[in-house]
Amino acid sequence: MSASVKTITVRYFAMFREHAGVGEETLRLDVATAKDVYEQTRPRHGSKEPNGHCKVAINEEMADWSSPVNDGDVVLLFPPVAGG
Amino acid sequence: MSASVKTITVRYFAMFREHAGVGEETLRLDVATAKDVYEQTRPRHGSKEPNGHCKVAINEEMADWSSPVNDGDVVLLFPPVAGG
Amino acid sequence: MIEVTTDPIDAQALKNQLCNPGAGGFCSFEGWVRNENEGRAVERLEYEAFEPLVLSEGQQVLVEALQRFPYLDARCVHRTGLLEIGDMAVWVGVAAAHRDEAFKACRYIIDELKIRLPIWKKEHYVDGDSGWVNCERCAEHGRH
Amino acid sequence: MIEVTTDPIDAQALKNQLCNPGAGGFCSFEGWVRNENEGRAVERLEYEAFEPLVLSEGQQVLVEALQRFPYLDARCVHRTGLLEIGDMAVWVGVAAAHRDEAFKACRYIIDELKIRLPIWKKEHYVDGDSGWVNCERCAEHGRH
Repeated sequence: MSASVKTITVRYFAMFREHAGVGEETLRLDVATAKDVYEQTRPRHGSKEPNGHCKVAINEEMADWSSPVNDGDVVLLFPPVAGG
Repeated sequence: MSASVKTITVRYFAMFREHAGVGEETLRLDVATAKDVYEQTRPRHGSKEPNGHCKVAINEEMADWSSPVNDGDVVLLFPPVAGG
Repeated sequence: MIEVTTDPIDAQALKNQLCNPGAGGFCSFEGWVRNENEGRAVERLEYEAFEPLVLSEGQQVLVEALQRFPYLDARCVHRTGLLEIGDMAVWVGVAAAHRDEAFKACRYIIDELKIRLPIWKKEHYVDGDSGWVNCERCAEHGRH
Repeated sequence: MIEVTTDPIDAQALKNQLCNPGAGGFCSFEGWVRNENEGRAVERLEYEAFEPLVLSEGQQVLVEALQRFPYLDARCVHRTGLLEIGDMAVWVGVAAAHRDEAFKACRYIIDELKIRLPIWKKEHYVDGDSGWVNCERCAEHGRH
């Protein structure tokens, strides 16, 4: 899938949310994959990590960074986890 | 230590006690080691096991089957254990 | 069965739910908030979770554990919000016919939960500083 | 610290004794009386222990576990007498800084206890028969 401008709702968690100052925002982004969303929102979530250290979900399902994103998708960006 | 006739108090546990019909008895035995006590009291505790499957204590301390027994010792004969 | 809660975890009540006349062994693990991490004195912890995916991914972990180490029943609860030293952050319990499956399944579950579930932990240090665990250098502005 | 008791084991009270602000992980194992062993339906169990040596040998096991898997605190209680299906026969709890030591020490302790402590278990079967576990063929007269 080639990149094209889409309306994407991005959700930020933990440190990403604190950096962005919001938990969720809807953006117009020129993206093809989840990785593109992560990279293009770096100024928002502030991550200096490679995407491989983080996880992503699309519409509440765990996804790969190579997963395509579609117009209207909700993309959840997860910083490195630390349960337990 | 060579065998000689000694006064030994033998304590039986679990199946050994049930077989002997008593928990403890004092016997005059011609024995040198804990193993000798085990072998000579077979008709009492009824074990058909080799002594290696069982354990022994002398005067409330775990002992080896080769441990010497002295006149007046208390020898505890333990059938195979099954805790937990 | 996995749950997320802001209430204190009642280990005894959870264990009672695993009673099973065929169970000969029960193994549980509890994660407690401790007063130190990597040399820094910790005052309290704050846990954040994205519950829908904690539940689905957690359920997947329980199923994997069942396939590897057949158990009779297992439960897991993770607490979120602000926790004090000594508070229980997570409870995992496994009842099985024998102890080997109980231990191995319990260990598998907690190990996977820690690396796969969308749960984040912010440490509040005694010196007033704070930081997200595993993430101290992962955002431009360091600690908050 | 190891104990032998004829009273029901209170796991919650035992766990509370292991609270430690430096503990990040707690692992416990409970042995429950189950309704079946080696294909035979079990009605109840009877445990017999020689307490002085259970205590000294049990203490030795706890020390060995501490040397191998440094933990903060550990306790063990074994119940004796007549137990019904579902009753707790043994409880082992270990608090440690991290989960790895907690799991490994707990497993070490229960594994060693089962083979080293002078404790015996008589199974009473649903069919009215009974037998000493590990010892069915070890005395001339078979089962009693």
